[in-house]
Amino acid sequence: MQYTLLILVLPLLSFIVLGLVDSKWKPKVAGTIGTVVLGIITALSYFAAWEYFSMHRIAGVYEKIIPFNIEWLRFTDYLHINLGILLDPISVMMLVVITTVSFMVNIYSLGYMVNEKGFERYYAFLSLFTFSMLGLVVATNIFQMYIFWELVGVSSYLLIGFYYTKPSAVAAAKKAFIVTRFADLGFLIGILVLSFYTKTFDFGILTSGDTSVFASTVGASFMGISVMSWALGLIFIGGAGKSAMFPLQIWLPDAMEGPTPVSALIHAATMVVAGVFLVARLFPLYVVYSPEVLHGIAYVGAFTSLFAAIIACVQTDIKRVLAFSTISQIGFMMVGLGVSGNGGHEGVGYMASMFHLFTHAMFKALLFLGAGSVIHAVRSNEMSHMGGLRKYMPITNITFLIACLAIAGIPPFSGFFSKDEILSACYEFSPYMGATMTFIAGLTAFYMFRLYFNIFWGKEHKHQHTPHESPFAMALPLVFLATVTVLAGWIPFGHFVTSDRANYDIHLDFTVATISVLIAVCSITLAIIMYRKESKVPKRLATTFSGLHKAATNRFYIDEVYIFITKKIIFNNISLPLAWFDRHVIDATMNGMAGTTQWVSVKIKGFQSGQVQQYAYVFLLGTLIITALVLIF
Amino acid sequence: MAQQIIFFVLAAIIAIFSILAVTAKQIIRSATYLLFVLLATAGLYLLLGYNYLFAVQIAVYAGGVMVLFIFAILLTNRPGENVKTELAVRRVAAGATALVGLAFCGHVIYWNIKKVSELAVQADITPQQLGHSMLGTDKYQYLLPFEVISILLLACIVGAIMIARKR
Amino acid sequence: MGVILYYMNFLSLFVLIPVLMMLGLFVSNSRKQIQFITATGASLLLILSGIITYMYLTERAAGNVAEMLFTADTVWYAPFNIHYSVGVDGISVAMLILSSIIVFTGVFASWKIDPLPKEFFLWYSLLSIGVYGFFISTDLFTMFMYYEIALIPMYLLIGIWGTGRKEYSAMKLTLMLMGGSALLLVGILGIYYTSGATSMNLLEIAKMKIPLTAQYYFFPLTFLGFGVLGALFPFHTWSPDGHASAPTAVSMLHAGVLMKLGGYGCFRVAMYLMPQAAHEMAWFFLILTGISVVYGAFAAIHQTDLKYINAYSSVSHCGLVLFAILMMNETAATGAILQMLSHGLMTALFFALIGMIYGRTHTRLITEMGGLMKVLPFLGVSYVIAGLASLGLPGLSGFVAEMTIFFGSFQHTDTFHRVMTIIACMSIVITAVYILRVVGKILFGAIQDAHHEHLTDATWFERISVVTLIIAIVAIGSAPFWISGMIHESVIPVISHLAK
Amino acid sequence: MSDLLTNLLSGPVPIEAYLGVSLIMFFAGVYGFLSRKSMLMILISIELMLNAADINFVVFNRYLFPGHLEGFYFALFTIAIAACETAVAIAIIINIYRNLTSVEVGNLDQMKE
Amino acid sequence: MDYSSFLQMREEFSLLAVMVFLLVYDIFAGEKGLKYFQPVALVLLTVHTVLNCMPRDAFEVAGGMYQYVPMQTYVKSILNIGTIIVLLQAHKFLNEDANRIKRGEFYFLTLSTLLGMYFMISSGNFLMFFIGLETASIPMATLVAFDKYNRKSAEAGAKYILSAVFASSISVFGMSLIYGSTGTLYFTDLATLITGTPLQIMAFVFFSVGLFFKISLVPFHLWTPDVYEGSQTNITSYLSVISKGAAVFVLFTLLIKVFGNLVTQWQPILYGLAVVSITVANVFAIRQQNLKRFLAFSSISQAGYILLAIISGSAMGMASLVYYVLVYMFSNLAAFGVLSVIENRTGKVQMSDYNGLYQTNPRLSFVMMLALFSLAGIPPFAGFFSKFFVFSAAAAQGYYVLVFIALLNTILSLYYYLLVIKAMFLNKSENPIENIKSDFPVRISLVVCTLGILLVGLFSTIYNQIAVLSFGM
Repeated sequence: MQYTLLILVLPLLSFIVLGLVDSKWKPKVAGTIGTVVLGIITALSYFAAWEYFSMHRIAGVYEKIIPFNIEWLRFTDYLHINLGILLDPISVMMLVVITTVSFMVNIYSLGYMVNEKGFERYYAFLSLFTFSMLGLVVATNIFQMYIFWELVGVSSYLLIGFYYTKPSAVAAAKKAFIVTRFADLGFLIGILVLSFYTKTFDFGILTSGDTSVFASTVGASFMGISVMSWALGLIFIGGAGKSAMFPLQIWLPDAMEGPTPVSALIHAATMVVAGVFLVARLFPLYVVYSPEVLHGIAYVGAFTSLFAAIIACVQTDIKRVLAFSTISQIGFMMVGLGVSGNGGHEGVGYMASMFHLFTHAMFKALLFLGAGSVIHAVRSNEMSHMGGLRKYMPITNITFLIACLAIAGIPPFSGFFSKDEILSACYEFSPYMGATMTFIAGLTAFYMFRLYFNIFWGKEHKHQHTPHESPFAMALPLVFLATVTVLAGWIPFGHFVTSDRANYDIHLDFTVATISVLIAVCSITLAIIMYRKESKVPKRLATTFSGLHKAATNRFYIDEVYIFITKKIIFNNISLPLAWFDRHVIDATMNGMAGTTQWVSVKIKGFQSGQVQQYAYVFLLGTLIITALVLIF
Repeated sequence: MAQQIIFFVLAAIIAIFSILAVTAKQIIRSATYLLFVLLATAGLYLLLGYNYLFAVQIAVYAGGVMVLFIFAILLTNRPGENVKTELAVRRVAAGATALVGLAFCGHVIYWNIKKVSELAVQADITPQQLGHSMLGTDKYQYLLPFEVISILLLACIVGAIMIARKR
Repeated sequence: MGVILYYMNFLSLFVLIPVLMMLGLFVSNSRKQIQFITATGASLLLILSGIITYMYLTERAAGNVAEMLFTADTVWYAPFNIHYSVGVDGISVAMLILSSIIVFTGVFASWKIDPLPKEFFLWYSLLSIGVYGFFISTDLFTMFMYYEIALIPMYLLIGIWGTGRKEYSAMKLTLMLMGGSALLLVGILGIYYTSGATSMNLLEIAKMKIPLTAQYYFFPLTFLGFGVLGALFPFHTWSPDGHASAPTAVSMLHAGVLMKLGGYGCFRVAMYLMPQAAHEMAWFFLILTGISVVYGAFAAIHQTDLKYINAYSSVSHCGLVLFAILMMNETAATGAILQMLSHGLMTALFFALIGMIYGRTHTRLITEMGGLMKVLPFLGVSYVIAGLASLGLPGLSGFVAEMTIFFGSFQHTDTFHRVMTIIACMSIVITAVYILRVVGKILFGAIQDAHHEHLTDATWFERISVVTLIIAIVAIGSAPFWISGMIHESVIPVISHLAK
Repeated sequence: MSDLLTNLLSGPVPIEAYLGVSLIMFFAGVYGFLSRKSMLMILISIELMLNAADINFVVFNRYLFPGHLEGFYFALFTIAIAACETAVAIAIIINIYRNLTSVEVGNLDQMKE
Repeated sequence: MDYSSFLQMREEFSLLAVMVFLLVYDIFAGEKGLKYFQPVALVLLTVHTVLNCMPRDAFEVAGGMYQYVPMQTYVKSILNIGTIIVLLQAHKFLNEDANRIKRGEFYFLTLSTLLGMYFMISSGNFLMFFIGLETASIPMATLVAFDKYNRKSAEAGAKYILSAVFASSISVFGMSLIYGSTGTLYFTDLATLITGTPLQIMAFVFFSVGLFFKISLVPFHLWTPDVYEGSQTNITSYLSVISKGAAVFVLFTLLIKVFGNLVTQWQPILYGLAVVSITVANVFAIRQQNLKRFLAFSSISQAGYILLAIISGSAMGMASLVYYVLVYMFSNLAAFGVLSVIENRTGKVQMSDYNGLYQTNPRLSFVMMLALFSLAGIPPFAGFFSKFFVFSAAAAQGYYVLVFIALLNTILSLYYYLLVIKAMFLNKSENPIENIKSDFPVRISLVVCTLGILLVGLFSTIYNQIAVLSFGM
């Protein structure tokens, strides 16, 4: 399957070409190039997926294929970075997800971004992102993943900061990059530790189940915790950063400063699930060598999910609501992985998580693109500036509704199936976990419909321009993604992606399904009551629970904590004193030595008095003293 | 015995007038005391049997150097004016240093010198001998220094005249 | 008689070309001629470095396993066993490439230098003589000589053509580096005399065994001596002031190449010749370099002058070089050399860009700039690329170097070393902080000063300089294997010597 | 100590006595050099110091090494050199007097520090 | 008596011949002939230098009163070249109306001091040595006071003669004690007779301070800056280079040849003196505004560096020393040459007067810069090599700490040398010194010095030649 290399190379070429020509070409040309390239690789990915899933199954297990692998940099004889392509069920699935969403976003952007300055730059960055993201998922070794992980981060930085004259966008981009960079430090150290003990980066070796690789980790521990836990925990920190897990989630809401299609692509569908993908990729290690870390991941995921869902209920910026919703949903995926075991029925959480990743990518992209369509129409992100848009934007309305139903977990939309699998895995793990996650599912339904009704129903806001339906280029992706969202639930996902790459038949757990659907329906009803028409309920609730409401609106002050740490502690209490120390202690010491010499020089000038007799006196004393010293010693 | 007495007289003259020479208030007195010291030194040379040296000492110092001094003093001094000494502090410091130096050197010399008190018998140094060794080129003969010092004398004369003459 | 001219080895061309440049400059009298001479000379050097690299690689491919290639040796001062001996291995070749690139780009970056262009390029050529000579020498004496040759032109270059507190900075830089060389000279003499070698040739001395007690004295001296030039904490304070005041090309050459002399010397001389002491004393210097790495980065966060930021960043990055060297394993050492190369290129790029921006805005304070991306897109994009290289973006050279260092260092069996490595790793986050802060402040956002609306983007000669550097950075970053391989195999003899 | 005294008075004159005289002379000269203000006085002190050295040479020659006349000649040449020195010094002092109308050494302070 | 053996002293006789000829020429030549006085003198001196530049085999004259070893030829040649350079630089000064009348005296006195140094260098007996020393220093005093109506010059002369006489009387007292404890004044005999008794040690110290005075080591240096400042610049350069160069060489020879047995005593003494000299002189130098004073302190610290070579007491040290003197001569004379050109034209010697010199006099400032860099020991100039060799010689004997201290001091010295360079190149001035067109002889001298600075280091032949002979010492 050598042609898969093209999937990587084409977007890179597209980036280079678009980046170098810069503003020499007409914007349309650039957009077309980008989109066509994406179209080609999407087709290639689909073909690859078809070929892989239909032809490369041996004894019921999908094989791992490495069609391409070159040594890029050699550290030691055993540690070398290869760049290559690894095809296995999850990477192939990711190829499909990424190319699809990316393709849709490219098309959508032709309409959405057409009037922006720097259109070529935008497409160049999109190509760069696609390239990096694809490189990430097909990585054959953990270090390749890290490389592309960083590249993804920087493309995200560039795209968030696309409106670079807008200070908030610049700040958001910086924040996103630095927070994820900080998390990547964990990832890097994790890789350091892991590779130190296993002497390899290669996923093939690491996940082969060969225990000899891990021989040296046995009994090795640092500060009472086994080295594998350290390694895997640190690697998870990297994943947590990219996937906006608590407490590293702060960058994601701000990242909504970027263009909306970017949010759809990067901050909803693809990049933010890289953390999930990372854990999934190393899942065999987590399960075998450090189940406690895996459980930790589950708890972190659950907490983040709850936390984000609560915040999502009170946000008024529609993109932020979606951002928190994304965080919450990724939490679901993390929980799915965290509660999973390996293989067969044990591994249902893994499968469910991947499934949810897939469906979520589609419907969340849809939601974002829909939101983009709305924003395009009303030129604002604020809910209060919207309302009653269903009349003006029918397609957007319907597709958005479909997506909301999917995320709320209403059958037969795709979200129902994937979420249900996660919930049942949770219940198997522990009833409390199941209950929590079900509750969060309910919250999800509530805030999504709050969003939906606030946008499309409710009181109509006075618009300066009459809102209108989006152009074809924007509508097409909406329709396409809506279709996928409706149908994706019926994919027999267990046949394709499971933790042990063997076949697994999904069967719905009807108790769990019923409960979750009931709760979802209740939540939706509540949302209908509160937000379909203007009502006083939300306000009353807000005043009743003013503390909670205020805290949630302010995202529980996590940003403030960060600002405190960065501005007050690092900037003012470390960096500033260090800079001061450098100038006034170290440098001053050096200057002080010079100053002292000068001082001495001035002080002893009296010796050179100009008086011959004094000279002779010193002369004589010198003679006598030297004689005495030599004679005595 | 006579030798001893002469020696002590000379020694006393030297010691006393040396000190007087460097402490006298008037410079002309100082010069006179110096003359006494130089003459007494010449006496010591005679005592040791170096007649030639005695003659040179008297000729050069008393005849030459002292004349120079007197001229210089007369040229530069208004008569009767006292020569100032340095501040007391410096005098004390100089005196103390000189005394310390004296003690120190005296100590070292006294304990390390070969103690001889008998003069070896020595024949008189005849003018012939002197002439020989002054104009010889072997070891212990001094033609070369003699020639070189003539250059020095010439240079000094040239230099001194250059400095001292008008224009 | 006239050894240098007499026994020409083609490596000596690296020194001879700048000498000829100087002679040419002496007789030149118009700016055109000066530009022609320097551009020709610098291009020749660049081409020559390419040729050397090619020859080196073919020679190695042909199976020549000598430690140094293209060696030549002529007795110079027989009574002191001083030889004029040259030779290169992969490390020196890498450094020669670096020097050539930076000398070349520096010429274009100071194309319109004013006043006294002739004198400027005279000193500039002298500086490059020092740099090249240092890298081709294998004799301790000539090494030291070239090292000092490189120091002195700095004073005049900064003092005359600099900006700001140039006289103070120039004096400080010169004196502190001179202090370093004072330590170094004692070290070199000690090495030579205690080893009992019959020549000052490195390879020869390496075969001797220096008594351990002597090593205890001379290793720290030598290491610190070179370390001062490598901006080792706490002897780094010349660097911020010096770089801030220096004219563009000088900052480039100084931060880009001259600071590398420090690392190269530490590795080639201090550690190579005194392995036992290096082993026993490494911990102390590791702590110092660790401080350098983190401290430099933190101090950079708070600066407001672009050059200061970059200077502190250099402290941090060069600290990493010494840090890696002290790990004493092949990978880390390879990483150190790569880092020298990479830092040289990107810091030169930074200084070139800062110089160009300063030439337009007449300020280097980030608080007084903003939104420059809009008016200076070429410089802006280049600055971002430099920044990304500096914070270690994959595909650019910084990443390759830093990762090699971190992974190499972490292979050390001592927990202490590994913990130090992790501390050093922190710097990459802090680097991101200050780089993005600068980029955000000066390039993005709204234009601060109305005058900046009408700035013009880079001219052709500025573009040559910037593009050359970017190409080099990308080339190393995206295809590191050949240069890494070349360096790695040359590091092996030194490291295996250390391991004994 | 009493030995010394009896020796001094009764026996032949010991070498130490001569050396003592010359030392006193020498350090008297030193004292004069350091303490007097007139340059001529300083020159007088110098004469004392040189003379002391001459005595040493002569005494050593006569007492310890009578075989050759080395000390003798040295003293002889030193006398000549002392004369030279004095001549030049006096010329210079007179020159100073012409410039400053004073021969006080303390006035030589144009150049210092 | 056979005086033919005296003819072996070719250097001395040829110089004496030049002297006598010049004296006669000065006295008897008419107004017209005197025009050519300087060129004739310089040509004769050059001929003298060239004739006497080849070393011969060692020999003795006058029963060991005069001892020749081949190395002395080099030292004397260095002194010759230095003297010629100084005289070239003084050319303009001596052609001034006020000085023309004293021109013959100037030459005669200069050459007689040079002759004194010759004898001092070649002496084999303390008497010869003492006479040589005095011949080198008493006429020097008249030279210092040469500009006799200049108060500074007169003062300097007085200071010099008083200090010199004081030093020589202590020295001669020391010699008397040496004689008293050994019974001979011949160097060859002394070498074995000096055994290290306290008296001998004291005598040695008393004696050697006379030389320390000439070399101007701290604390025997206090006269130096005043005298250097006061005397005419060309004489200052003569004092600082020629007189000092001869003295260091003699010191080394004496220490080895005569006081070899006292090595354990003199090494620590020199150690301390080197440290103190270098440091104190440097600390004083950083504050100086008058460039002549400045160079005086610089020369004191240079003397300290030379001690490093002496301390080593090895053949290597000897070679380094001679080489150092050679390089120091070129560097210092170049610096003084520039100084004298500027002082003669404008009378300016303050550092602040040199502000912006490069703008108006690029060549002069360039030469000055080379000279200062060479003095500071910066490659590729000769000063670097000479310093390195001196340090190397000391390090070879294990004096690492001393080398280290000396090296730390090079930082300080670099600082003050850079101050001058800063003034010339960096500082701007309201009224810089106007463009000076120096006359031909000065230009020759500066070219010679510059070539010396540039080439003496890079071409190893010169050092190697010196080193070959140093083993004979």
